[in-house]
Amino acid sequence: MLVLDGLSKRYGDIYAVADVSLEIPAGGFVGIIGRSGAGKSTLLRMVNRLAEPSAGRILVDGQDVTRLAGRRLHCWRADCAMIFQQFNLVGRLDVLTNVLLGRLQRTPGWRSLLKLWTHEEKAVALSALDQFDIAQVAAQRADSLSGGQQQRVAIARALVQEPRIILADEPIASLDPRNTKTVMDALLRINKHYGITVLCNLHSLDIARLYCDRLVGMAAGRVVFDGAPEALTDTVARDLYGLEAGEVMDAGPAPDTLPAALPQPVLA
Amino acid sequence: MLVLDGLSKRYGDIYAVADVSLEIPAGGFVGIIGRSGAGKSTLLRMVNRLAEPSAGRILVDGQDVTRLAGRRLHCWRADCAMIFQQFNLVGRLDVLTNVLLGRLQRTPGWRSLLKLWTHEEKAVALSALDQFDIAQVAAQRADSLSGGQQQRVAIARALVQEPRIILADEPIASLDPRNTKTVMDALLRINKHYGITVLCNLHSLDIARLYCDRLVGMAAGRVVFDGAPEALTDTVARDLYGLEAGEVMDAGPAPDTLPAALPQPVLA
Amino acid sequence: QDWKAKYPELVFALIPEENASGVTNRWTPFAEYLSKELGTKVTLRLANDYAAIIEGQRAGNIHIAYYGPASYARAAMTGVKTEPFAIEVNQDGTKGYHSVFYVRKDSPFQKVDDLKGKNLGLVDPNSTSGNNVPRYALSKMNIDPEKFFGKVVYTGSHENAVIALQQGTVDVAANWWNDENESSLRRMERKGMAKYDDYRIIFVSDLIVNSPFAYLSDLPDDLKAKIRTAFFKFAADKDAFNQIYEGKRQPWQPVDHSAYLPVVELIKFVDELRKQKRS
Amino acid sequence: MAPSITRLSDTQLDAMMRAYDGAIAAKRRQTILGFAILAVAVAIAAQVGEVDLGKFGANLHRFGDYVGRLAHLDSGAIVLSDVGEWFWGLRRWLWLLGETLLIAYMGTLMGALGGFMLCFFAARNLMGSAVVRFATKRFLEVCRTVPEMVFALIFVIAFGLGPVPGVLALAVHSTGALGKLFCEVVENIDMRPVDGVKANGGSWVEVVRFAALPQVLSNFASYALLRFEVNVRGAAVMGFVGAGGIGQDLIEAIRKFYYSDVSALLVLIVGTVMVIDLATERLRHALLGLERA
Amino acid sequence: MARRPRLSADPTAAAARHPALFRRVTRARIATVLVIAAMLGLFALGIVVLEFDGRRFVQGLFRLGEFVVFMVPPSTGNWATFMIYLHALAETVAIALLGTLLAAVPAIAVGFLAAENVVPQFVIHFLSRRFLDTVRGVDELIWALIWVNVVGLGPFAGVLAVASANFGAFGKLFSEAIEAADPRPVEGVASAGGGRLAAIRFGLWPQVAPVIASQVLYYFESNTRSATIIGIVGAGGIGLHLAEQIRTLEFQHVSALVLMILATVAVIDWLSTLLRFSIIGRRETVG
Ligand SMILES: Nc1ncnc2c1ncn2[C@@H]1O[C@H](COP(=O)(O)OP(=O)(O)OP(=O)(O)O)[C@@H](O)[C@H]1O
Ligand SMILES: Nc1ncnc2c1ncn2[C@@H]1O[C@H](COP(=O)(O)OP(=O)(O)OP(=O)(O)O)[C@@H](O)[C@H]1O
Ligand SMILES: [Mg+2]
Ligand SMILES: [Mg+2]
Repeated sequence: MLVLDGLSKRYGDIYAVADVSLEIPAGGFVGIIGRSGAGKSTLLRMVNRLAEPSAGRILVDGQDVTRLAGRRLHCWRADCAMIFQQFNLVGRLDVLTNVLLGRLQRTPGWRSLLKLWTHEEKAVALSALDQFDIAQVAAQRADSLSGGQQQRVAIARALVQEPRIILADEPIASLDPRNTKTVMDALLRINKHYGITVLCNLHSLDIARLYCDRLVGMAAGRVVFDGAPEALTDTVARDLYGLEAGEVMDAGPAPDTLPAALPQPVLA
Repeated sequence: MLVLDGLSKRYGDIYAVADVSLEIPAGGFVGIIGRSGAGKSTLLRMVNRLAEPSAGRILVDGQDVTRLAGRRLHCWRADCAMIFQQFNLVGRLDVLTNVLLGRLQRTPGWRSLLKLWTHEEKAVALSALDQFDIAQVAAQRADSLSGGQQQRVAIARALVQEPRIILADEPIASLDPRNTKTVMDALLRINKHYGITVLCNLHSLDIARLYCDRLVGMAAGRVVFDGAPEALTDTVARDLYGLEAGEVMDAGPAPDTLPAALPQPVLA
Repeated sequence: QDWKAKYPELVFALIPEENASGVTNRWTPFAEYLSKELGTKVTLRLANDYAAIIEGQRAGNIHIAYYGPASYARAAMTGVKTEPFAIEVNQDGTKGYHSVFYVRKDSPFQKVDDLKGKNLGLVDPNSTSGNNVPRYALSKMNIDPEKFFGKVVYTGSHENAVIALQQGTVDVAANWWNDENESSLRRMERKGMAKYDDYRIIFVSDLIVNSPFAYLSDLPDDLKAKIRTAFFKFAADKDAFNQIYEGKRQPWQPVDHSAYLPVVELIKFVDELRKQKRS
Repeated sequence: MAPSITRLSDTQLDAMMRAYDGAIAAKRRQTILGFAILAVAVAIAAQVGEVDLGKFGANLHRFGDYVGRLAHLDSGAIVLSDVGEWFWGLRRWLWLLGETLLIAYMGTLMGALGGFMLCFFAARNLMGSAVVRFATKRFLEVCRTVPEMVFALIFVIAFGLGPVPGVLALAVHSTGALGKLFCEVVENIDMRPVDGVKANGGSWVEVVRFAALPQVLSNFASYALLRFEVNVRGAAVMGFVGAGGIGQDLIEAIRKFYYSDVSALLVLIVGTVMVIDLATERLRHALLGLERA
Repeated sequence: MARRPRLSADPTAAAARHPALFRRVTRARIATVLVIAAMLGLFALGIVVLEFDGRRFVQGLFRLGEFVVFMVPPSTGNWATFMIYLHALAETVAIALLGTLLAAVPAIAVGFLAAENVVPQFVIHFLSRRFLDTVRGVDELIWALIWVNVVGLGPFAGVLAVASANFGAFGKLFSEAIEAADPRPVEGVASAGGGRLAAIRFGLWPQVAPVIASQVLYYFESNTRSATIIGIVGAGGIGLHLAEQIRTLEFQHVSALVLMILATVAVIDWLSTLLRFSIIGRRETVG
């Protein structure tokens, strides 16, 4: 059970997240949707304490995560894997090492510091990479990969962490349909098999509807929708994204109808 | 008329792009699709000479772009605006200045180097930002923006360039549905109204089908499909992405049917 | 006078003496006095390295310079057109100081000859009293230090030489010595770093001529005369003069190049040593 | 006017323009104020520094005087005419150079290790505790502010004459200098990998090892090698502790006006500097592009 | 809460498929070990050649304490001396400021010339780097003598000597900072049709400015505290007093002077932090 209680984050005068309260039972697959800049990334970053909340508490099974420090904070972070929107790989290390960083909490310090991973660990990391079709680039430097490859490395890293919660910040933004499916399937599988909670920022409503048990809609830092995917009617979605009535979700109007609907261009 | 003639790019032993030949008439809206790592980004980067082709030529209206240098190369680059997958903004400059960089070719050097933009230039840049709903962050530093905001800044920069060709590398990867629509509509508008050629890497087949006149499918650096969107049948698409028969495009299977269809799990 | 137009500013440059502090404060009044007396601006410059003063005088930028004896000789030998006109005089009327060899008091050594195979501590290759004079003196005794002594080490400073002796790194150390009351060892004793009576002097060198004041040779004669007059007039004023030297010196006396011929000899000897090194 | 952009009306723009200009103005004012202060400071400094451009221009031709003298042997011939005579002390000098390199190496290595261990504690973006940061910074300042000479003297009294006190003085000073430079490199790193490793549950040491270190290694190497170079040239301390070295021979030659020796030694030292610089370049590129393929 | 997933995989199968990744002995690892061994070997050689003596070292450590006693309490004797020192310090700061700036401005230009990612022509950046090496290799004392020839003794010669001695180091450091910059913003500017100047101004400059600022400030600090060169050319300054007091063994003065310089250095350091963080922006720290 993950409880967010009145969580806020302020940058200067702007509230990136404002007074968010949520209860997320263990084993849920929660999609967080909302416009760009709504505060979705900031919310996830607060859950694993990469951003310090300006106000509010985060409770996990009754324990206050906002109070953790030192070794117990590291353990909590290892328990909730984060997949970053911008991947946050270490560009100058090779891909396999990047994935193995997910094992830091489970490896004695001296061994990891010398990069002396066991065969067992390397095998796990490689099979995670293999699962996403990128085992062949394991020895390359992370910053020489294509965008989608980097994103998959980040996901593999999160999986080898063996977390209790996964926080995924647009994990499929740079992926093609096939990889989108592979990644979402993997998240769904570990969610269903092991009851691991997944919190996932998503831009594609179709994907969100397909995979999530529950959707949370954010706007300007606040929660404005919270319910089952079915409850997210087109009207609600239009409100959330500020779309005009009649506009189709996840797609623009058919090309031939479009030019008429254009705003007035100024020609010069 | 943009002609790619036997274009290749090699990194070490790997061909990122291998022997690509294409003819793109002026005013086309071409979508480039393909799996992650297929070489889409590399292809676009070669067109505006950010990556030097290992072999082949690029002809624009009969002129060989691969031979350009100095001032004429800069003019060519100003003529073909690029929207990068990773945005490539100057993080330490404010948003408006980032957009105004699109005007470099049109501003006398001494004025731009001193950042002395005219009122008119700023007005254009602000309008472009406003079109994508981010005029309010104009004074913020680019690296403090959310992912989607950065992407829109990059698009605004491309538009103020008044290009003849737009090269867009996954311009909507980090965008929510509404912004996706805004951006694709804007690209479509300038394509239709002004006959500006658009080359656009896309991951979403639905979007690609909706907006593009023509689709080019790439796999392992080669062109494996080239035709009208209608010609991209599910069978062809499945081949392109290596999906299994029966799998729906742009979405995973419904959650309840899923666990059965899992690939071999690494998780045991 | 036409030289006033030609020399709107005269530069008077000093090197800090090896063994005194507060040089600027002590000399500033004198520079002001010179300005008044000569009727032209006199700028006081203190340079930490005499090479800079030699170069400056060579370029004609320094009109009056206070040199050490060896640095004056070096300037004269390398073709700087400079002329000494006044010399410092010690309290007891002598015009020089000495280089000495110290040994530890409890050691058996009584003269240099006893030290065969022992270690000699010099100061640094540029030091007059800590290197050049001792070597010159040894060569007069027909001693080649490199062969005679077990090891010859440069200790880096006069104080370091004493410390090295104290610690037994060397058995004999060269050092400067004015008289019973003024030497680096006395100074260290005052700081509590060493005891004067723990050491014995086994050799005292010939007199090393004191520091001269020298002006550019091609200054106009009347200007030179005026400078000389100003200097000696000042030296006659006991109070002002004692402020510069804290009462440790008698008034300056006139001097000319001939007084420095022995030092030039010494410098020539030092240059010879360099030529020997090559063979 | 860009055709593809719908220009907003001036009334709409007005508010935005004002908001933007307002936000920028604050920063611009700060910048202008900064430059104004700097200009005043420079003007005052020029006064104190007795800057006299007229004299500079009039006498600039003398720039070559000294250099010209360096190019001649005692006999008056140009140095290149008799290279054997010019480099008469080559064997001794090479020996000294080797010794100096060894001393500088020891001092730099110890200093670099010291600076390396301390810099992460002084970096604002990695060390949360202000107390630790403050203490580390002040310690580094003491290390580099107390003159090498003073350390040398202390170490001479403690350890006796010879290279040892020199090496230690160099090490202490290098620790202070490198610690500060390293610390600023660390403060400049990209923080995303840091977030990444933190999110994996990495401890502080692991964050440093896996997120910071790969980003800073090339810079560290180049600073350390620059320091090495400085230490090779740093004659003063070595002379002071009686360890000699090539630098002291150079100073001696300068002070005794053995012009051709000065130029010969300079050639050796400049050559050494070039070799070190080339090595730095290779090392840095290797670290920057570590298996880029 | 939830069951924890257990990951497991068959190492032998994985090793069979990716033998290169499972090799314990790799080229990189051998190289690392060899380099470290060589460095340690050289260090050991140094210990032998330079006659490090462990016993004396330990004894010496005890004697260190005695010495410090000479230095306390720090004192300048009287107020007048203190004011003189303060004045000399101000003078030194002024000269160091001017010298550092005078070195930095041309060094920025040469730094760009010497950076491989700005000037790809090998000859140009090779020559500019060797030029910088030469400037750096020439001893400070020689620079001082050269400038004394031109402008005579005095602070101006000090400014010029400081500038020439720093120029070589700046050029090298700047060019290396430029080479280490992130290429993506530069690509962004180039793709918008910016010329080389624009790419430097907008793509590189914002990235390297904080690095350059911190290096300039560091050298400013360094020139202030080790101002021997200023003393050599007769510009006075705190360095001269310090050298004098060390030579005459006035240790209380030495420690007082050091404290004064320390305070100045701390102020410069504080300014430097302020300036740098106003350029890079503040960021949260690792908790
Ligand atoms: N470090 C920061 N400094 C200042 N403002 C910030 C910072 N980080 C985020 N913000 C602001 O907080 C708001 C929320 O940002 P956040 O990254 O959480 O949005 P998001 O919902 O993830 O958007 P996207 O879908 O585009 O990634 C934005 O307006 C952003 O500009
Ligand atoms: N600088 C580089 N060095 C080495 N390999 C590279 C480099 N840049 C790209 N590659 C390789 O070239 C291939 C094509 O990369 P590219 O970025 O063009 O893919 P993409 O089609 O854009 O993929 P994505 O959809 O994931 O962005 C990839 O296998 C990538 O690893
Ligand atoms: Mg986000
Ligand atoms: Mg790509």
